[in-house]
Amino acid sequence: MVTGALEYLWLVPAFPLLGVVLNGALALFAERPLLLSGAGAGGVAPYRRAVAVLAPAAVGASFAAALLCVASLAARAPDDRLFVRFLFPWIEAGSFKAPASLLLDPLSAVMILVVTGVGFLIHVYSVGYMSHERAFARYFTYLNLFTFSMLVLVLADNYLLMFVGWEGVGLCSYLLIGFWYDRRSAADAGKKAFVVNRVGDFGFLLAMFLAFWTFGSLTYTEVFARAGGMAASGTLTAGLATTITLLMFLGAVGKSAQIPLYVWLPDAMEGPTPVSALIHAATMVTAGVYMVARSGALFLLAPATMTTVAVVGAATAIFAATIGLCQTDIKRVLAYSTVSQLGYMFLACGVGAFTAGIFHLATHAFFKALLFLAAGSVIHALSGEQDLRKMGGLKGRVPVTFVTMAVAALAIAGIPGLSGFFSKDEILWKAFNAPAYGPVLWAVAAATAGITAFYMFRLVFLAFYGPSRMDPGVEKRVHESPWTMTLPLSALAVLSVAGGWVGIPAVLGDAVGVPNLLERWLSPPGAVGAEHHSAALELGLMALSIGIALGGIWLAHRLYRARPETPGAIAARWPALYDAVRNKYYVDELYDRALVRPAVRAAEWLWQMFDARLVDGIVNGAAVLVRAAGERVRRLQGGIVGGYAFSLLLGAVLIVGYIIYRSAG
Amino acid sequence: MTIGPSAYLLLSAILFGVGVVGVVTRRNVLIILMSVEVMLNGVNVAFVAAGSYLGDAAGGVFAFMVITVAAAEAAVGLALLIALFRLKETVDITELSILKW
Amino acid sequence: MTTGSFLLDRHLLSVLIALPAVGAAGVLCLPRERRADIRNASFLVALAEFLVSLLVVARFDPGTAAMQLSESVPWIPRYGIGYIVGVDGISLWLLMLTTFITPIAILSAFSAVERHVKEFMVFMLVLETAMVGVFVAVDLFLFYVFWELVLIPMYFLIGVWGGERRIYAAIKFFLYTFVGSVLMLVAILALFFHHSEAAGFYTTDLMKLYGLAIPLKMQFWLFGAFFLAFAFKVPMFPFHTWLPDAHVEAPTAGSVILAAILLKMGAYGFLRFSVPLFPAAAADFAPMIAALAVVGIVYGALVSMVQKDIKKLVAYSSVSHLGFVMLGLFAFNLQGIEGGILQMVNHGVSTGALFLLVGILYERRHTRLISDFGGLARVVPVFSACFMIVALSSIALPGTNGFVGEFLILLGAFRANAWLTAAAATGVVLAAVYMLWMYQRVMFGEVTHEENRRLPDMNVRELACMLPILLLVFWIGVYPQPFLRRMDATVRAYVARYEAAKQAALSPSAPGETMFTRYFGAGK
Amino acid sequence: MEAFLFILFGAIAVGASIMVVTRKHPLASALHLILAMAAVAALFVLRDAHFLAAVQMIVYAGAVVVLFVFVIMLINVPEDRLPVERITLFRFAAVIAAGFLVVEGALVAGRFGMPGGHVAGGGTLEAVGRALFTDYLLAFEITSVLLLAAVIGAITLAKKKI
Repeated sequence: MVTGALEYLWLVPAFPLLGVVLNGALALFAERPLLLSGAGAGGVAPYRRAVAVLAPAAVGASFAAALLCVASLAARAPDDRLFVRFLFPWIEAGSFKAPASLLLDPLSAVMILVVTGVGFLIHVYSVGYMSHERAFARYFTYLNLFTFSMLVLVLADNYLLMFVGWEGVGLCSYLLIGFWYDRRSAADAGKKAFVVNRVGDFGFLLAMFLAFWTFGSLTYTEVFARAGGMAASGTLTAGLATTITLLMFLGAVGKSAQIPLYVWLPDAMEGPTPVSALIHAATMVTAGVYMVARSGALFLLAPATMTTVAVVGAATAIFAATIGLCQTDIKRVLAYSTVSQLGYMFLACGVGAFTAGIFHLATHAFFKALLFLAAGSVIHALSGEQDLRKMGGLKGRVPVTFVTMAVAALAIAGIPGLSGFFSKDEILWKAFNAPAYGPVLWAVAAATAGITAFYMFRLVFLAFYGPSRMDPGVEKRVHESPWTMTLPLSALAVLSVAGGWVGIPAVLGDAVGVPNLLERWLSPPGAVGAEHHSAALELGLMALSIGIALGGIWLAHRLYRARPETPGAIAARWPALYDAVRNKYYVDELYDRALVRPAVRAAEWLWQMFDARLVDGIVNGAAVLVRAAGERVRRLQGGIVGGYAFSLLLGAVLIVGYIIYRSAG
Repeated sequence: MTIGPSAYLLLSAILFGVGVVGVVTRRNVLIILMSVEVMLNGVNVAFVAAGSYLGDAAGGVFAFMVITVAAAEAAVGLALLIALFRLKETVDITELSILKW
Repeated sequence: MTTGSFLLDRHLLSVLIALPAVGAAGVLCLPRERRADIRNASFLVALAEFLVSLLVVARFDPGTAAMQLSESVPWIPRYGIGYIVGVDGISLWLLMLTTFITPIAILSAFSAVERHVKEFMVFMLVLETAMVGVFVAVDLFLFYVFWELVLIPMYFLIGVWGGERRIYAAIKFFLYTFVGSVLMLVAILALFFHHSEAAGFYTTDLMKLYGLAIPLKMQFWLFGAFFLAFAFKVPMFPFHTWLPDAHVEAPTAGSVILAAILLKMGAYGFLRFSVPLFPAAAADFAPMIAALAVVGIVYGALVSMVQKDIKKLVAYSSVSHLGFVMLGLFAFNLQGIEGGILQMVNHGVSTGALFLLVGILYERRHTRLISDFGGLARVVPVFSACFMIVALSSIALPGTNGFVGEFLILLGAFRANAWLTAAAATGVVLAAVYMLWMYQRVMFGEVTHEENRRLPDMNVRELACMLPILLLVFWIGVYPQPFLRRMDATVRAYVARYEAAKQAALSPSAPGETMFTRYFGAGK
Repeated sequence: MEAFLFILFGAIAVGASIMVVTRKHPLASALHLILAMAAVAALFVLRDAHFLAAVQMIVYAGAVVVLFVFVIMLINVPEDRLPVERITLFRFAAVIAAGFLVVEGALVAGRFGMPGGHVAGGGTLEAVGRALFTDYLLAFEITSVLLLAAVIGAITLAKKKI
């Protein structure tokens, strides 16, 4: 029934693109005149209803198409699950060929389902959340464009086309972070995101150049096939492979906000909350993980890179988690949590557990999107208040939001049975078995898990429990969100719970008779179940990590429920440490002082000194010289006839003298 | 003692040189013009001497032409002088520098 | 067969050269007061030129590397000077760029130029003739004539219709380029006489000169002379300082033409003359030129970042972009050169559009200082959307034209010199910084100046200027194949010929010989 | 005999020329100029160029110098308003340079030896006349045009109101 669906794979990105065109047209022709005329958003203009239907429908249709395609792919034999659809030639120059063609394999199948699925829910949510927004159509144009770019990113069959999506999502991120461009901080954040991402792209670009001149192609299948062959024959040295993969990883670090390029992500919270959920939690920021997983065959050839990936991932995980401890802005807590969780995914990739990385990517997409959307719901209920210190006691006022958020918090904390538990535990276990620094990596990751549980429940307790600390004006207007928002919340809550069941680790799954579906789906045929260490060790570590997570929750309860005065006391006791954490370890300030300002100053200097003084100085100096010489020479031409006559005489003397000299000699 | 062409040519050079000194050093326009006549005379001596020693009439013809030119030059030069004198009330060539840029 | 179709069939390129000049003569006959007619007539002439030039693309055969649509008429036969014109894959798109941009530039000047409309339009049309001539000339002498002819109208465009310091800028522009031109003339003469000594007859036919084997030392000096001429024009760092002044002072249409086409003449000169004529010297100079190009990329980007005047910012960004072009051309491989040529077109389109947009702002507010704007996105949404697209094209976002060119350039250059390319790629990051920062300060935030609150958005004429450009931005970005395909054969043959000539010239030299011993060591 | 006359008239010519150049008042110069012309005319006679000697006297002494004197009288610059001549470094250099020119002329002159045998009659009336109206006819005619131009020029320039 569905076998023919693959031929229509192009529809998956095409639907959102259509949405871009239609919504863009509406934004241009229906919304712009309204906004320019200064009419308020009060009256519901008919075009808004059209947008509210069109935009989610485009992504929904895309999701449906994706489902059909994936089903069709699944119907194929496991070793035949690779579908490439050539659309049109894009850039061709000599031996270089980068076509626009789409590739669907198990990995991209997972990705498109996550992107379109979560994307659809967030589109629906946005209809409610942005209902008071004036630039409604513009928002959805950007959001559709983002979905399109993300789909191009994951469906590309070569690195260059992936780069198109890669930069495309970066652009949408820029546009959406700066959506409220009237606010200076929003515009700044957008620019920062784009520029920091570009630093990563710089690495990605160089990686592509090096890869092309090494392998003669940028198409995944060809690159991986040739890489394997070349490594076997020794023409691909470890150094070369390491360089290529490290440069790629630089790109991933930029996009996925890892140390040292994570600084843009917390600022990106200036954007509307659904944007944070979609772009800065569920999809775009995971593009780096996807890229590393996609290039797994290459990365495995470069052990040094793998170690780097793992170390960077682990370091980012714990570093960002500690910053998350003291943030007071609800979205910023979640942002640092995202950075931290992305670190987990890289840790997984770095230890060779790409499947675990992708697994966590998917579950994280569910629960982190849910967290953001729930936070958005809270913010919506509080008329835009984002400060945790001005919340409290919301449990009964926004029940659906509370329940869903609690589910998500439990999931991210790693409570057994929820999705986060399975994916995180998989990573921990794989990290423990890593070829290098296994136990150290495990310890760091486990500690991070504890911190994560702590700050997530700190958030939950501060927002939903205790006495209300809301402004009275705000408190009066607290209301549960409309169904367009709560419905996606509920759907994501279900996914946050159940999403992990596709990847139940073998040690548990075997007991209850559920296979690790995801691993089977993603792994090349025959690779499953190759390794089996001690089941007892695995179970023991699992129990330990559960204990750590529970400990984190208990600590949060103790500090923020039982004795709300303790955090202040702790802060007062170690002010330096507290300030450092609160100020995000001053990394932004460091970058500003060490990179941004010197660059601007150097540029000023170059311009003023080099251009204006040196080069123009030489040029104008030459002009002045000519003019001065002219002044001198001019005096000879001063109209004094005697002078002219004398020159004539002198000339005659010299010429005759020369003739005599010549004829004599 | 016979007089060869070189003697005439030497005389010619001396006359020319004296004329040149006048043209270059004097400030009185009238005297400059007369010095020019002296130079032309020196040239004429050379032409005539050369023509006569070589038995070629061309020397004479050239001297004739030079005299004609000298007459024309004197006429135009003096006319200019009068015009300038009317304008500036001077015959000092150093003050005639209106062509100066 | 009618005369018209005969001309179009047999003398298409000559028609292209002559049409604007004839049009200029026609415009000259119009009475001075009928300014609307003068404007319309000039625009129609330029538009007709563009439509005729489409025939060139239609007739162009992508399968061959040879000069196409050639015409050859002896001009001064005694010295072998001929009127020889033709197009190949290198000049085709530059020619098209010229005919594409000129009508847009003329259209943009409809309201901006109020004084001496007739003279302005005549100069624009004469300029077009000269530019078309530069790109189709296949005879050195003819090329030189057109090359110099370009200077004159441009000098007046800057000097008469420019800003406050227009005289300074015009003279600076003229002198800079003229110094180069004079050196080039000397080199052309040296080449000319060398050919007559070697081959026994005079000629300035480029195709014949290509076959000439030039001694290494002579190549060095001639390449140097040509290098200066073209480097001034490109402009390469550190010969670029005329550019910001010229751009800032020039009227909008002049800036557009200057950026879009005149700068390309320099890069085109390298491609058409310097490298094929002096392959060995080109090979030896290549690392130095590539290094200068990279310095230009980074330098231009850094200096752009701190500009306060939008137009100056765009001007410095041109230095950066042209650095990319040069880097690509001197990679001497297919990707680099095709990327370089495409990037020339891209830069013409994008930077031309940026100047148009700045001009639109200037017409409304009579200032170009970034600090005088802010929050425009709310006031003039269509304008800011156009600006955004063009800015993104300028910073080479995939999907826009800039990316295809820049990617191919860097890809090609990476093979020639990986480290330099890595340095050049930082320009990609810096481009995002200066463009977006400027965009943010102009478009985002609150409206900071009351007089900006009532700015009118783009009108129909301005949209008509921008739409073709936007179309091209996306076309080249999404489907560049029609453009690349027509370069392919020419560039392939070009690279092959370069390699062969380089081998032939350098093979007798001893191994381990450096550039300096080769050119300055004791000659045999 | 010829040598004596040559030296005599040559010395007069040079001496008178020096006087022309060095006199303060132009009238004195003009009178010395007549003397120099006459001496040169005598030298022409010495070289058998009688016609040219006559022309020299008639045209130069009779016309040109008279014209000079006329002009001197006409503008009549008072003695005290004549330009003051100073000896400057520049003038000194000019004299030196002129001296070099003379030396060079002497060097050139020294190269000419006596042609083989004295051929006379180069400057006679008949020879000059024949040459003028045959070989140099065009030049002669152009001379007349030159004179016409000079006449017109002189009149135009000297007119009070142009």
